[in-house]
Amino acid sequence: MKPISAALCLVVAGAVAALGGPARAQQTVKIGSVLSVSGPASFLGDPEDKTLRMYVDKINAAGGVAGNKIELVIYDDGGDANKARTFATRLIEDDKVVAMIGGSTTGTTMAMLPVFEGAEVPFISLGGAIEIIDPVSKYVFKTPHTDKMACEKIFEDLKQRALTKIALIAGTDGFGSSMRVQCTLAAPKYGIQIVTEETYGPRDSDMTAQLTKIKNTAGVQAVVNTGFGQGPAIVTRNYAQLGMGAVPLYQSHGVASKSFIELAGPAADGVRLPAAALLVADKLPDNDPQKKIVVDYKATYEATAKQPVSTFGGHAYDGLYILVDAIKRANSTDPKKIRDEIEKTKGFVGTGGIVNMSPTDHLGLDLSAFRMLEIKGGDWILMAPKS
Amino acid sequence: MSEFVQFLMSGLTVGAVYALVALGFTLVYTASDVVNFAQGEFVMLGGMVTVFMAALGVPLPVAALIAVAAAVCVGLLLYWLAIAPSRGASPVTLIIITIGASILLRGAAQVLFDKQFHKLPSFSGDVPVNLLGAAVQPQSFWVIGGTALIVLLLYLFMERTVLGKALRATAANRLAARLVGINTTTVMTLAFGGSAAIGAIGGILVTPITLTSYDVGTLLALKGFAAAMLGGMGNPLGAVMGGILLGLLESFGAGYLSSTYKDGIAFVVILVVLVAMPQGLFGRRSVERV
Amino acid sequence: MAWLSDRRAATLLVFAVIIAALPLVFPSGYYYRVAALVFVSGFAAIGLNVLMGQAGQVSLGHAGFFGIGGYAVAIGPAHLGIAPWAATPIGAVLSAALAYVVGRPILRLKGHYLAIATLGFGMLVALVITTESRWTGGPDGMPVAKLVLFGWRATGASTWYWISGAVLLIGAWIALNLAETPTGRAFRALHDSEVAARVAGIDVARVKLQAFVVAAVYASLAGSLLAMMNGFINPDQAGFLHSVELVTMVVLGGLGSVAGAIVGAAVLVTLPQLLTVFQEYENVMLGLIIIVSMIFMRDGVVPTAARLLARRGQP
Amino acid sequence: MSVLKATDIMLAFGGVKAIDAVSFSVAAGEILSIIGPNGAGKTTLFNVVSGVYRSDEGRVELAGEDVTGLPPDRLAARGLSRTFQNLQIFQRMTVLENVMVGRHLRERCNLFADLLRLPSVTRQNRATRDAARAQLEAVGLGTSADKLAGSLDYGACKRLEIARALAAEPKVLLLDEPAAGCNAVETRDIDELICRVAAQGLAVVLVEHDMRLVMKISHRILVLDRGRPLADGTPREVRDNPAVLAAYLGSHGAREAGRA
Repeated sequence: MKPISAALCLVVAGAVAALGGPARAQQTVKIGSVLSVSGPASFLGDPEDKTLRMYVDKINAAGGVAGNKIELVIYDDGGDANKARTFATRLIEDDKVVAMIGGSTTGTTMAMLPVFEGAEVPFISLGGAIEIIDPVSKYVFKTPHTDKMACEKIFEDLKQRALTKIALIAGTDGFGSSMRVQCTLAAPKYGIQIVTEETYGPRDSDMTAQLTKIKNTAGVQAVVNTGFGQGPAIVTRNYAQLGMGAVPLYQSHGVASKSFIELAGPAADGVRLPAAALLVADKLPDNDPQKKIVVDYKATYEATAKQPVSTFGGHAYDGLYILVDAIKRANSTDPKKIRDEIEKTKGFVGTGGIVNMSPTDHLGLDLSAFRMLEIKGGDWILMAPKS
Repeated sequence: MSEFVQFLMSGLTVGAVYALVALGFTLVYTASDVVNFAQGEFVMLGGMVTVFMAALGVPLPVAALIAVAAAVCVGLLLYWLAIAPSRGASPVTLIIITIGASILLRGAAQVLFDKQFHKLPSFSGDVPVNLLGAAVQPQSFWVIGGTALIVLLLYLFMERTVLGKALRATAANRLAARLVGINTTTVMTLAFGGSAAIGAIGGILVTPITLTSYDVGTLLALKGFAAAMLGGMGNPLGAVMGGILLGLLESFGAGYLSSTYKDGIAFVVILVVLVAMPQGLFGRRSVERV
Repeated sequence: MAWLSDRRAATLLVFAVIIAALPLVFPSGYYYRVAALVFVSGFAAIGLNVLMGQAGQVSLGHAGFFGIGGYAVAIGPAHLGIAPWAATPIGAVLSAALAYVVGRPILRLKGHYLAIATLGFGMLVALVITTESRWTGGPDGMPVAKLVLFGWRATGASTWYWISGAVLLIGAWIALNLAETPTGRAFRALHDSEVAARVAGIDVARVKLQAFVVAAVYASLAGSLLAMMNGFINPDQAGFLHSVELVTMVVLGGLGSVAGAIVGAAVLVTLPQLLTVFQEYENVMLGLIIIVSMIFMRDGVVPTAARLLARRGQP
Repeated sequence: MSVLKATDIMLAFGGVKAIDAVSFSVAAGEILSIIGPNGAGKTTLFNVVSGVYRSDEGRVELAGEDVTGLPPDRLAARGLSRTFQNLQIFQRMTVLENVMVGRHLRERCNLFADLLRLPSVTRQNRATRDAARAQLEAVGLGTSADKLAGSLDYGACKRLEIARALAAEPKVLLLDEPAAGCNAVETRDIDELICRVAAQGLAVVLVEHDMRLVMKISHRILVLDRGRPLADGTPREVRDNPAVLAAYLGSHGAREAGRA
């Protein structure tokens, strides 16, 4: 009987050690992340996931942050907001993370927001819409430029070209419709008139019907497409197919990856879009403050992930380093102190721009963070900034 | 006029793909009474395998052949490993199995390939053809023509070959077919392989236009199922007509009514048709035998 | 005769004991959250099981009603000044009315044709919710006001655990009630033979409609509950994939079994949480588990388990 | 006074006349048998009369009222019950529950009361159960009450269908081949049962291939051939009718009928 009980005790002790062990093995700081690594928004979550893993390894190899190794916990919500909500609770209650980076989309972010706000754990979102940070929630930040900013950047460019009557074509996914709303709100300020609006489903494979209607609408001087995923590539191709090239086409920052140019092919020539400096890393003048960081990130990402860099992964990079800097400054793993330091982020140079946060601005980017790009011969051209 | 033709061609192109998926549904359903919700994944496999084979430097036609072969293998494996062992299970159980298969295939594709969108070069260039004032991509003719050819071949197969007749007999009455010596297992194997091949060919034809990624299958399965039901389940002609009609409904709905509600318009029409004709447009009206 | 009503009481007692005892082994609030999700999904699945398992009518659009319930508690307080507790029954009544109106024509359809018709209905609901963003917040969804009952605010995972657990018990009680009643027998009769049910004097159209409405109300209440629990609702809850998930719960757990619906919900809710260890192979594993369990338990987990137990009980 | 009366029923499937100008009537306490070769239209006629099919022409009267085209549940409510040639039992319910469904029309059925299982529901359920049990005893299935109906053998299923039909306490009972698949003992039980219910005042219409049974218990016989009425009369008249002998009974059938 005795050996059996002894063995049993050993097994139980082992199990306890195995369960409780890793968390206490050494000084670590636990950072959580919920990303849409699979599902319809996987082209956002996938590079974000790769970026976070890549750079956390790097940071740990270099000794960690403030003497702590980072332990990264990533969950894949598959784009499902309800699942994201559950993982958020899991990160807080079970994993006891000190901070969170993620929420690939606005939808998942908004579902998780109350959890982190309630638990008082800082949450740096990678979602696009302005509603994430407006109104400001104490514990919620974000790194990607807002859709409102994208609209404004596009409208600025339109104004420069003296184009005032536009058609809007929007994807009916969260990104597309949110930006559509923001553009509609921002248009009057720039004297832009939206003559006609069309939409397409996120999985539609042919937009010629919608574009034909726009083509046949009198007085359209430019077309703005708010959307992400494969939709804008098809819009661009159908646009060329219908011979609408004479009317300028604007895409959003939702297509900010080289793969858009590949998918749209020659049809992409002449398309303009607002995007972060990351896309034109090597074309930036040497004195550009972002030059070093974006060139480095691009090289690191493309070497490790073996796919073209996108601004989406860049947002995760920015989020991670804003957080790491804040932890260093706070010299603590107390979520509240980390939050305070994140809010004090000033002059942080990231892939998305230069971040200056404040208690009223949890994004910290202005319009200058956006560059207006044009596609020429299968590559991005940096448009001269407005004089 | 040019507008009308533009919508028509757009609807026909999209509809042709729906028709191929619906045809796959119908083929499997007639042979085995299984509604195969993994049907869309064959389309995905056709596109994705071709893309990745081509990326490895395999010439496009060879890559396409490999893709079709791969899809057929998956179709047969699905039958042998999942459907055949569940013979006699209730229809919903079988549906859930195929849904599980669809999740599995999508999950495997995201690991095996990647989560990016991909395209194939158009078979005969990207210069639009002017058709009565409408600009049509040359690839559209490939899609429509390819679909027509598949339908024709399938028709000849069903009408002219012993195996085709066996398939029709099995569809009409499985027990009777077995009694007259038809090997219904062969027929079902054939149906699963055939539907996979049809789906894969559809995927290859359409990828230059619609792009592809690991998860294109879900929506196509949904639309293909709707098309098959609209036409009348178990009737190949109905599947093709249902698919084309669905494509046209979406395209004309988007063009003339509302692009936002185009899918809604299509489903309202389907609902109205089914309420008026409970067996679909071309379905057999069955008399209840008691 | 007495043993049947005893079995109903026994089943409920088992459920109650499990709900009461589970927190004893919960290490953190996260487990309350997952369990509450199981209860809410289980509640919806019990309702769908009345329609599918008892009456034998399939619905691939049931998430539509789930969404209506969810958005009722979101839109009511936000736009119309209706308190969340009042918006819940309003949503249920709306769902019942819609189920009645839609069910009348489409429940004449059979099998796969009914599946596509209900699927179409669900798509339409999801489409309207996604599109009418002025009311619904569009594809990104909208926040839901906190449930306040007599000045008491329902927040926190454990609070919602008890609320959803209690609701689940009531839902199970009602579904179990049906078995030994004329309505319940009529449901099961038309499942086995529609023509014989009609000849026995059962107004089949009416009975199908009853099952459809009951299932719709269950789904709507579950939707309201989830929305209030999450403090958030988005169109995915009304979408096709959620409908498929609900059907999978019912079939996997076992058609016609109340316990099966709950087990099915438990499996499908907890699997994605357990499978996170497989990282990128998560979906492969999920698909594999669904296929394998349906092949080896074609009648669902609970009926198969019951049969095995019964066989073991025999000498 | 006939309880059930069908006049000039006509029904065609895709141009083929399955039933052509068939009329019959049956009075309370009477047993009418409908016979004819396979494909004569007997079951189709049953389906028309019980509302499963709609006839193209003709008229059906039940207890003096025109019920043409009414659906089966409405006909059942007016007192018409039937069994099926291809078994239509509720496989996944117990034998007792099958018969309880048969009493559906005798029960008050309120969805809300049922969902909450109010005391009145429980009370009524008890009454239904007792009545159903009695009905099962009457057909000799009392010991199988709690078995799953799907586990019964063919002959027992036939009797179960009869019990279920009788549970509704109908005025007219249509029996489609009640003795098919039954052994000699079971057949005798069934014919006794039929005679007994007819004696209680039910009108019974019978489709049956077992000529001995038909000749023994029928008061009148209607002979169909390829959808048309061939003869109508007492068993003796039908047996002696040369047209019937030629068209249907043949030498073997005639011999068998003669022995009955």
